[in-house]
Amino acid sequence: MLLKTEGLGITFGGLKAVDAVDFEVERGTVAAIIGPNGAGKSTFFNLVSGFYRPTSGHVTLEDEEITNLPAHRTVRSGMARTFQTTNLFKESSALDNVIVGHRVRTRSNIFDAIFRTPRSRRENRQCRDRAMEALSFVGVDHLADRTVGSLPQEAQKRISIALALATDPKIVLLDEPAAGVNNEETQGLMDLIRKMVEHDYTVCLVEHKMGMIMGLADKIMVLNYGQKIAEGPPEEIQADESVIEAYLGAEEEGEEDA
Amino acid sequence: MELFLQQLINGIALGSVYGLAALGLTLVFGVLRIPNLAHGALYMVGAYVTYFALVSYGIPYIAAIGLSAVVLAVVGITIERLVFHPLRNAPHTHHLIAAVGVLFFLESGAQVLWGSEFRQMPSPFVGTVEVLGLNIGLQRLVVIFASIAVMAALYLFLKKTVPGQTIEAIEQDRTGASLVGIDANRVSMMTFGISAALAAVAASLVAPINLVFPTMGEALNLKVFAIIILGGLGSIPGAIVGGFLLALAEVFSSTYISNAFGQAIGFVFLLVVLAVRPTGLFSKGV
Amino acid sequence: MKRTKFVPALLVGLLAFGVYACGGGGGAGEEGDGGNGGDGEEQVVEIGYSGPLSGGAALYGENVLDGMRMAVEDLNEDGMEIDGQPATFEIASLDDRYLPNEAATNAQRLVQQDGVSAIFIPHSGGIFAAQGINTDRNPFLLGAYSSDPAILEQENPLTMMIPPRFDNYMEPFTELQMERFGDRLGLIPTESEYGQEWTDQISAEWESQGGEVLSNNGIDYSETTDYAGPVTQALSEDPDVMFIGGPSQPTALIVEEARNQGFEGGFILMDQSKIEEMEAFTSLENMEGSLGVAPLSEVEDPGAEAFVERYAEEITEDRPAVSEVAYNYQSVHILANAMALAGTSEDPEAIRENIEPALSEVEEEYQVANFPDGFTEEGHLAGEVLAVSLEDGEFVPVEVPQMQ
Amino acid sequence: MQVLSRHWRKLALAVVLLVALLIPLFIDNQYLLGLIMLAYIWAIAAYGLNVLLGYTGQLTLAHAGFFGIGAYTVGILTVNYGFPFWPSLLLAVVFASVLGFLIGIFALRTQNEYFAIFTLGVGFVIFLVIERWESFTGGSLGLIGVPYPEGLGPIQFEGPEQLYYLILAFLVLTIYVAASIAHSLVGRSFIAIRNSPDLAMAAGINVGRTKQLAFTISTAIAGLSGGLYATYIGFLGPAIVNVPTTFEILLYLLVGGMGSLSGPLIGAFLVTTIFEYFQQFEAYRLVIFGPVVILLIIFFPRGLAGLWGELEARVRRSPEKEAEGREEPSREEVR
Amino acid sequence: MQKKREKKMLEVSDLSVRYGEFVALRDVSLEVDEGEFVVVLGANGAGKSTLFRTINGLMRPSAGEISFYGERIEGRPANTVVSRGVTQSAEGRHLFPELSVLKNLTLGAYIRRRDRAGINESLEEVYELFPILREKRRDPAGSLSGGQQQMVAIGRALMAKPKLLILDEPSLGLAPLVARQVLDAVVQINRTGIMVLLAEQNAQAALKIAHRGYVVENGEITLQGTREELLGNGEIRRAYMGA
Repeated sequence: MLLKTEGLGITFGGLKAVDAVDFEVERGTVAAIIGPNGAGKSTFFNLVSGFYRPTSGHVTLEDEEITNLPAHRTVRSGMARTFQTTNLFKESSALDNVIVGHRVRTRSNIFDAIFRTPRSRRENRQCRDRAMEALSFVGVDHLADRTVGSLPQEAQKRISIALALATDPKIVLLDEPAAGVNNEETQGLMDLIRKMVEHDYTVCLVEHKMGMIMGLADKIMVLNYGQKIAEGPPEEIQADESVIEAYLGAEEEGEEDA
Repeated sequence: MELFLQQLINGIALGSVYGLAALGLTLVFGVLRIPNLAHGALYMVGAYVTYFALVSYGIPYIAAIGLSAVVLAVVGITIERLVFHPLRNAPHTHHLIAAVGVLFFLESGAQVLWGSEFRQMPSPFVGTVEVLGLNIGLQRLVVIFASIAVMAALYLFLKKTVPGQTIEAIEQDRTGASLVGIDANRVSMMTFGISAALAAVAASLVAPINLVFPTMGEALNLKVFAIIILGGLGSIPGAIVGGFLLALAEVFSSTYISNAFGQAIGFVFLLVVLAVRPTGLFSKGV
Repeated sequence: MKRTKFVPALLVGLLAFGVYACGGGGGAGEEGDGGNGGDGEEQVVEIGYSGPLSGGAALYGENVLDGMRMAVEDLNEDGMEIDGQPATFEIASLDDRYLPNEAATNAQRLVQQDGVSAIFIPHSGGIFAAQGINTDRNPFLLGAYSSDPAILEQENPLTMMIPPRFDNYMEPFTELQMERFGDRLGLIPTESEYGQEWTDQISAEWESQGGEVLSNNGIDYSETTDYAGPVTQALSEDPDVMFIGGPSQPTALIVEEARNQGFEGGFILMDQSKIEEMEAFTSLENMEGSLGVAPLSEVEDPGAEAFVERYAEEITEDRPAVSEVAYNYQSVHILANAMALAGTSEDPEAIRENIEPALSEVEEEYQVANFPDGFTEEGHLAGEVLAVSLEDGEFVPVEVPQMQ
Repeated sequence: MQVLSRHWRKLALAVVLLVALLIPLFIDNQYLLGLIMLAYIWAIAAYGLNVLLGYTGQLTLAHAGFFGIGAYTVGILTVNYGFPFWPSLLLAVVFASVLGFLIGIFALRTQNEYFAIFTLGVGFVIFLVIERWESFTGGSLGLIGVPYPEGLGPIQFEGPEQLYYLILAFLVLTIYVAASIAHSLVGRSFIAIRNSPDLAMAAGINVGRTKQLAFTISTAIAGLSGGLYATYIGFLGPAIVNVPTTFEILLYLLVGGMGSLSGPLIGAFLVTTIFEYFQQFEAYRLVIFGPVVILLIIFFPRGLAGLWGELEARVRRSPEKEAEGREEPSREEVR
Repeated sequence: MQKKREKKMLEVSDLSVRYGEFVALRDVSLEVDEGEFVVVLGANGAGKSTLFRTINGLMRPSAGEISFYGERIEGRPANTVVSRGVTQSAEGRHLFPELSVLKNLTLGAYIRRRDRAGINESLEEVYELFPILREKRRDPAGSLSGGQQQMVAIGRALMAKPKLLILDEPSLGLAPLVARQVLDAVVQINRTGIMVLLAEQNAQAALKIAHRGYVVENGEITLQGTREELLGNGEIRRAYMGA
């Protein structure tokens, strides 16, 4: 089991935003988390990746406890993530944005920087190479020198993923990777995620586009009011009454009112 | 004991001036998110307007303060329109620098226009009263009571009137305010106007026990910043309590520790508070 | 990425600077350097000034400048010849906001751009900074208007210290007030460099004469919103005499506040505070028992009375002429006469040589404020100084001898 | 994409450096030379501020305080204790950065405006300490007679020209260091934090420690410029440490352009120049200067270096891609 | 269902909104007639909130028109739109957390602030609709439970006496029972003649109470029709569940 949470939960001012969630992601698979708005999906991501400190439960990555590690340390342990809104730096080039991703794998410090030591040069080159590699992996290497702000949304999404890949992660958490891109482009992103899995990355994503989820995920977890209400392969989830109810409302409920 | 009481009165008088000036600053911060470093300059201009109303036009003291408040409100609104409105989407660094530009302009403008000499503002409240063996300057009592009255009036305005409520509404949720039909532009102008008017009142009250000169606002400027940070940016009770706290801390640490320390106390206090509570004493949830 | 912007932008910056530098330099060529133009033609002699013209000390700076300008008016009216040619005097003034580094920059600018050979600076920080540069390749004579004796300790060969040294006041002031009011001295001086020096010296003297010096309640006069606190505190120790002083107007408010709080003793006023200025801000009655430098109206210099009248007529009636106006006024006269004797307006060393003999050349009507008797080795315009004590509403003169 | 090719840039850089080296040979005017030296010193200080504000996005208002600590370290050691200049300068940098490190621990707990005003308080307290600690700093009397640097081997620093080269050398060194940092992985970490602390964290950057590093470097450079100032001016008074100095340095940076390598230098040059030029307006100069500052901030918010960048970008951008969707209540995000 | 043109009180035509490069809405057309209750369905991030924010003047469209009672309102500032009779209980509620419930409500009547009597009347109406708010009127709005806060948000929007009330996911984050109560209240509101435009996750519940509906996917309207048409349509399920 690559990623595992046990009883993971967090309380914000009395409200259980995420409530005792057990979840497992197997190596080389795509796991998805879905649920209605406000169900606690992003909060769950933030807990797993160390942006929030859980009030209960554990997170392990390859059996290594990462529960209370700060975000930058979880990255070093091999967990990368993207954000809902792409917050890349719009005024720099795609390459400049991605290069910093590999920083976590380098050791050169301020003195190396000032004295431009061989290590600094080597690692600089290494970061650049790794960034180019990641850009080419996600298929935007031809845009490396372009200013991010001038690129279409889909390319920006790909660059964010490249940034995550540049950290040499074992698992990548994607928070709504297809938000704001059209159907055709969504298809392209799905292909990219499949390619990632083929290359031995493990992916965990939160997404509202059900078509994407159903087409990609090996396993889906459904959250509602912070609790896990269902877990299983896509077909199972699509047929699950409690899930349908959470999304569309109960069929039998309520008399004609209008 | 007598020393303590006398200093207590001095501290309260000083605190009410600090509080008044800080109120305006904290209002502007709450609504516009601008750390207005030119506040002290508005304070100075307010004192001059009152001075000339008194001396050149013979307008009675209280009316002159009222006039000054009105004039400064207009000045405040003009500054908001010309300087801060165009910068409303800029980062706070730029607000700070623009405010320094305003400060330069007002201070040097006052010097060019009115000269750099010290002026003494005559007040009808001369002499001292003796209470419990203490000699208290009449003007100081006026300062204390008038400040408290203005603070109370401001409180009532903010809490009990619709325009006042729009200020609080914008402070608490800008989108919500737009959604009930509040014109954020108008509130920004109003807030700046009130802020400048409060500075004018504070300056006009204290001027008779001090002097009127172009750089008179500098002494106050950093202190009011310390106060509103201490109280929590944008917090109105914070500004008032912070004002009295700082004044009393200054006066008493000067009295019982050392004078040099008294001058620094506000800032040392500020640093200690922020080191412990990074958003100030009365901070709202950020 | 970043480097792209660096060079072109830098070029723009340098270009802008270059344009300015050439423009500025050209300007200097036209008006400055007036030295010895053509034969027989009138020469323009510029006298430099760097002092506060904006900010809190602007009034003080303007007073000094007013005095200098009045002197230049006289000189141009009388007509003076230097090296056989008629000379017209002008003042080249720059604002330094009371900052030492700006004073130094200004001084260099005045020497280089305006070709001046003498610069008046009215604050000790600026004077010290100028003393660091006035003897190297572009020397100038420094008209130092500050009573701090440390100016002389620098042994700067091109300094002309204008006002009386304040250390002269200590002994007589202490003696008089201790005798008259008692031996407990309270302190509320201004927190300036100057105030500190004064406080140290008066405290030492007071103690050496057997008095008791109470706690120091020094405040920054221009940065204090309410003087009541420090005054209360000083009075709580029950002083007989209070040492106060800073700019005259706030000092007057401290006197007023002290009287309001029931203080009945005497005051020693620092020489920065002028009784005639204070009068407008508090009553003479409140100032009873004060000891300080004499108002111009009390000094016995031959030109003093006319000078005070002229100041009111030409400059302002709102405030009286004070010593910084008068001292700088007569010092410009001294300087001009020294130039005439030296036969040059350009060689500061030669001018310096001729200051002592120039003293006797200055006409009586231009002698307005404790006109110096001599010019010391260290560079001080020294003379006997008049102070006054306010007794029963009358000014009682107190002679203050100048130390060596 | 680049307007000047790499080759041309190197050549231009060489020309600029050559001009800077030749200046003392052509300018026989101590005032101008002094002004240039002063601009260099302020530029160094502005580079220090740039590390923190320009790259890392943290607005510190304590910069003059650390400048002052550098200046007074050199002043006190040379004047009061007869230390030679060079070790004093080294200690100035060390002391300013150590103090910066310690203060940074507390200051960086606060954010945005609170950080700005916290550091404003720090700056003011440093000023008060320097002004009031008479026995040590000379109080408001200041320190008189900070010496010129003693010679290094065959090089002597006896006149303004030599001092000019010394300061120029430190400026070049500072720019070199700034450029090295900007192009290094450390610099990229700084910029990542400015752009988005969350994204930086997600890229594995220790945000707290990196900010701390930037703060320390920034104070070290401030200390260096202060130390140079002390020997340049020869006299130290507390006024130079006070808050307005911070605003002046900030102004240099803003006019030149934050976050750029040329910004601090251009800004320091231009502002000192404008300010000197405005001297002729005497009392009116700040009346003019104030509005000029405001107009600059409104119309050239990214400074002159930024202006260049914008021109470049405008050439690149195709016109139909102008962004439209504009969020009306834009300050909401600040909360 | 097509009615005569002059009766379409809110008419949105070919509206597009962009955030920088990102197109949030593309050529959206929608209308609400007098007395109608219209629901906008769609998954998270489909563009519902953007649509509502744009109608209310919180955002500017990049193309297209919005007219209300024949008057063009697109790109007008929110306060103008509100004074024309369009109010909104927005996503995230945007209450004034430190002000009391009562003050939140009276501020809702800001545009008719001089009409004291009318305000008190509306206040009574809101209290009738949500009796709990009368009890809590002195409490700061921020201290209320989620459901109560939602009631304040709706009540506040009603205080302006709107002709059109826009509700952006009022049941978000509420327990099912509370969500039910809120939607019931919306029905009551519509019955008083106020047009309602509702965004709702719970498609079943929403369609049961609305007259007509639109489905938004990826910033475009992919489906529209009457309640009956949509209720029987499997497409809705596809839009939400991807199958």
